[in-house]
Amino acid sequence: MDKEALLLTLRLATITTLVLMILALPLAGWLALGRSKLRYIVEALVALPIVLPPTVLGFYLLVGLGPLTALGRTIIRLLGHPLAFTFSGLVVGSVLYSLPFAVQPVVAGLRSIDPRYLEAAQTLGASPSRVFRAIALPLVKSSILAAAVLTFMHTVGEFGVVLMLGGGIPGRTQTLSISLFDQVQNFDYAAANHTALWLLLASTIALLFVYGRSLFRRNSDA
Amino acid sequence: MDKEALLLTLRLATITTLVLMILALPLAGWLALGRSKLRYIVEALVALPIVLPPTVLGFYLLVGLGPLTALGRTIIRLLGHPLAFTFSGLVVGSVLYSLPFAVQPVVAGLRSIDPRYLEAAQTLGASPSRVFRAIALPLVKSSILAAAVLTFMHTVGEFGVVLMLGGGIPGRTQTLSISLFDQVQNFDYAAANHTALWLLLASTIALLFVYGRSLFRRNSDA
Amino acid sequence: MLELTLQGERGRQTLEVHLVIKQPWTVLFGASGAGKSSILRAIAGLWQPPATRVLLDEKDISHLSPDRRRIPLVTHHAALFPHMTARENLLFPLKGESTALADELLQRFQVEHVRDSKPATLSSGERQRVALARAIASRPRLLLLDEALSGLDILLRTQLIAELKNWQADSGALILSVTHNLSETLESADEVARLEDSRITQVGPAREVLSDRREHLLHLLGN
Amino acid sequence: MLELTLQGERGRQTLEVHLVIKQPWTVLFGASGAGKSSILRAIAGLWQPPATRVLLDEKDISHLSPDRRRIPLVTHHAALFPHMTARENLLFPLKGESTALADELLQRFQVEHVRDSKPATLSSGERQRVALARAIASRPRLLLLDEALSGLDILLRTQLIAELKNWQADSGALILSVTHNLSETLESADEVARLEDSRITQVGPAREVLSDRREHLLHLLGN
Amino acid sequence: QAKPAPKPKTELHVASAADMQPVFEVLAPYFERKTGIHLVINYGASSVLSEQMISGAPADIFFSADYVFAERVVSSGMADSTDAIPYAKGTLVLWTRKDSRFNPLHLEVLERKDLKSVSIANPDHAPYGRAAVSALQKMKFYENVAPHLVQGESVAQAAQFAQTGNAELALISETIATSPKFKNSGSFVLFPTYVYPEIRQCAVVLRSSPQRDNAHKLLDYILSDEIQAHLASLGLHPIK
Ligand SMILES: Nc1ncnc2c1ncn2[C@@H]1O[C@H](COP(=O)(O)OP(=O)(O)OP(=O)(O)O)[C@@H](O)[C@H]1O
Ligand SMILES: Nc1ncnc2c1ncn2[C@@H]1O[C@H](COP(=O)(O)OP(=O)(O)OP(=O)(O)O)[C@@H](O)[C@H]1O
Ligand code: MOO
Ligand SMILES: [Mg+2]
Ligand SMILES: [Mg+2]
Repeated sequence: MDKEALLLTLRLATITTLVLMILALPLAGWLALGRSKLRYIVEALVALPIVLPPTVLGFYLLVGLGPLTALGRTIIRLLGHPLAFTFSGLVVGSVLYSLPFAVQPVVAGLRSIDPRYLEAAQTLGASPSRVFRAIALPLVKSSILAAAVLTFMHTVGEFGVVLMLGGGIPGRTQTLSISLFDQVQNFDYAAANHTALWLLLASTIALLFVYGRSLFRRNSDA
Repeated sequence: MDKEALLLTLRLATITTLVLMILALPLAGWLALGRSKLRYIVEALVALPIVLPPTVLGFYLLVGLGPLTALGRTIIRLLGHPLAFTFSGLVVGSVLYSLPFAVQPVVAGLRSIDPRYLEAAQTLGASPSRVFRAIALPLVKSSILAAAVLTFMHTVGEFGVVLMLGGGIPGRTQTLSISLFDQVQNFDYAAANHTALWLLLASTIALLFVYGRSLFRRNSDA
Repeated sequence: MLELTLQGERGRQTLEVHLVIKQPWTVLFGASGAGKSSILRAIAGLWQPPATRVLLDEKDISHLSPDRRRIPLVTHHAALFPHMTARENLLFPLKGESTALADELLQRFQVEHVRDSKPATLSSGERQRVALARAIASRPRLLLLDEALSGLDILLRTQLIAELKNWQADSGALILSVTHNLSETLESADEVARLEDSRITQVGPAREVLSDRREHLLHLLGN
Repeated sequence: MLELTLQGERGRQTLEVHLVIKQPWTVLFGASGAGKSSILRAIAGLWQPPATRVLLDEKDISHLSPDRRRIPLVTHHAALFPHMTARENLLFPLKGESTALADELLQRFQVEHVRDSKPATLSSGERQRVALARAIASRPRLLLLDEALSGLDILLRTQLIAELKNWQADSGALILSVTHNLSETLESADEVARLEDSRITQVGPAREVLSDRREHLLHLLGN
Repeated sequence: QAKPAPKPKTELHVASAADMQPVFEVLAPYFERKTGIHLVINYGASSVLSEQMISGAPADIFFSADYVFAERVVSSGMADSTDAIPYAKGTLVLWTRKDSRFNPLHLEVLERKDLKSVSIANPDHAPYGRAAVSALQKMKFYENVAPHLVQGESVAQAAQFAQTGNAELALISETIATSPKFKNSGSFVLFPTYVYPEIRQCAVVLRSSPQRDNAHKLLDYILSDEIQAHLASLGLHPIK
């Protein structure tokens, strides 16, 4: 088990999930509850990152954030170095890649809220943003949970984007998925099994923790 | 544009989505509406395929479905050849890899159904399976749609599993994501951009078609 | 005939109810929070406290699930399936049987004009009538009404009560209803059961059981 | 004072309503499907047909969104937020103001015993009372009630009507309510408006506007 | 918690063609003992690696499995030499598992009509794949084998397909075939060297590397007489 890679992976997955929840919840709210006709186009666009193979997405990011584009040059001027092959670069790539998994379950949840709750909150004087935060979001918490779990797990297993954008620098961009891949590529199956098992175990425990809470919560119902 | 790869990819994504919907809907129903305590464990297990990098999942499938295991030998005896390097092998890999995306949004949707609808259906004499099919599923159709879109798109972009399990046989296992990867690798950026653009365009149209329908449906509401 | 023996926790109280229903239409009367809805849910099988026995026509149905009991419970919420039109809602318990019956019921409950509307666009009284028709369509032995007529104006209510009584005469089915509406009770009840302090304290004709309320109402009406 | 001029399609009919409300408590009376709920929704801003004008205290609020109008609409559905306790529901419009007021309201509406319960475990009458208290907590100029008292037994209803009238006397707020219940109307209404054939056909004291129903009821009560 | 911090190791980032994996497995510990430099190696198909170099991946030295991909890095101006530096010659072999029906193994099995699957490395990405295609064509096996070909991304993946039993035969590098794992689980035969263009494995030191000295130390070590003489036992031929 590569402890450095494990920590890096958990850090990447956590930050990506946090960033995505901050981005995805308002976006999902706008898509599900907004009135602009534009949102159907945006909704289709949001689903797009996943149709590109991750490696290709990674490649476009590599080029797009690199010194060959204006955006990339701006970033380089601001940071002093390109985003590629840095941890922040991985975060950008992972956020983009997992965006649909974070947005869509929440949109679906919000769409099926009984509108009477939202109306009641409005007539009591709550602003749209308060209605969204205090009523809509709590009502779809199981969808938010699903979105967060999918995002987190998906980032833990993320490979293609990291491979292209990361360059496999231990401690900085070499995630567990890369080192696991390396172990398999290097015919070091014992180590690979060990890593994979550990990954599965840690994830199972994390997930049981997430879902196990419902196990107790649900008991209070009739 | 590699037309053969495009058709293969669409076929793979369609079949995977169909298979997954057939598997995932009852599974989601059991997870969300069932009473067994076991389901919290199963729910955690269902999320697991994504934490393994796709290449590693592909590798384990390569070993697990190959002649080194009892399962693999049974398959080989039945089919006359290993699942690896075949279209069916890719379907198996993609189904496993996309399972959580198909199951979780639906579970979240089912969990937030107002129980009174299900109770009403029961007291009218509908069996649990009829309640599920005729009431629960239609009530979460936006979640099912989200799950199907995620599954389809995710399979279109699937790379790691296909790379490990496919063997890159044109017309049989060489999907668009692989040929796109090849083009990038061969520094054939013009072709790669062309393919990627085409992929994005086709997906956007498909998605607009899916979401555009809501554009008209929603208008009838108050 | 329905015989219910129920013992179950509900909020701060423990319901201990023994109730025998023989008259065609029985109204269960009691204060808000007394446990009326809980009793109806226990009969339908939607609430199954351990020490509960339900006998319907001498058959013990205590251990059957709600769909095996098939005792529809119509509440004020109506619970019409939102993805189906009014007519499709009626066809649900009919399971592809003659659609003529569905149309006839829609007419008898005066909602044929919303036949092809989704529940979201119905008025609350329209919704209730469709829910009543849907319950009848399932051909139950026993029908439970939880404030199911309270969304209707007086004239319509009188007509629907007559309609329901006709149906009872034809089918021999029982009705157990809950309402806070005195005039509705007087119009419909063959017998009234009074729920007080977690127990059934009185069963008998409406005028007797509800004499105090009647006084109050007469006073209001200025007599 | 409220002045409403409404013109809008509803199902098969076109509502054309002009309604001026000056009395503290006005009851809107009309058949099921007549358009009563639609009128309340238009006043609250939840339905905005193009040619509608709403004047509240001479101020034109026609183009304000529901949250800017702040006219709570309590329906039989109650729409209590399911993830909050009864008390948290009351605190919602209070926005962190003194929780004492919330507790006082819970007590005045006789639901202090379910203070920390989630709506799913309340009886329907309890839910209605919490919803009423929550609406009051938002300190509205005008309160809309759509069959909001129909889930309460007669005695409790009498007490709550008195409670609401007290509140009106203190705050000067208006109430516009919809009910099919005659005794409720007689108890509460300062004035009754009658909706018929998509129009307001009569406005006046309850006894006059509803004299035909009153006869019917007296007959039922056996006088 | 006052553990003395371990002395920071000098780490050299190496990008290496997949066929070199068993070679570095053996040589890296010697090199580290001799110089104190720890090698962090990223293996892949030569073309994938070269592309990463060109896109700026921060490696110090790149070992390609051929001349072309190393030269590509040179021509994009990222190498510190004007030409790619050859360090070994590779050998192509045919490998099969011990329990396969093709034992005893000889090249003529590629003529058999009942082949099911033969794995090679991707000829566009991996020099050993290119060599494999050329060998099959020269020996007139290609027509017969083509319908059964499966491709791995790198020579390592091609080997893996056969090692897991999914492919029956594999055309791979001798370096992998002679590594302990493959020696134990299978057998191999060499292709005659004239049926494929010489696999001239070349390396470049990256100009942007902060430790070009150390990178050259590694390259010099590989090129030293001692190691060159040792290469044959690792499945490579000396370059000189
Ligand atoms: N959202 C809607 N879209 C279209 N038609 C509607 C909508 N809501 C209500 N209607 C129709 O408009 C008419 C008036 O409905 P409304 O709910 O205002 O009646 P109501 O007077 O409140 O009746 P009730 O006493 O039964 O609640 C009804 O015929 C109903 O079917
Ligand atoms: N699921 C539940 N869990 C716990 N307590 C409940 C639950 N449902 C109802 N209660 C409590 O049990 C009591 C009886 O509720 P019930 O709904 O049966 O009353 P009710 O007689 O129908 O009243 P109402 O006339 O107001 O509808 C109430 O005090 C209520 O708070
Ligand atoms: O070592 Mo290679 O570049 O996979 O042939
Ligand atoms: Mg009740
Ligand atoms: Mg109404």
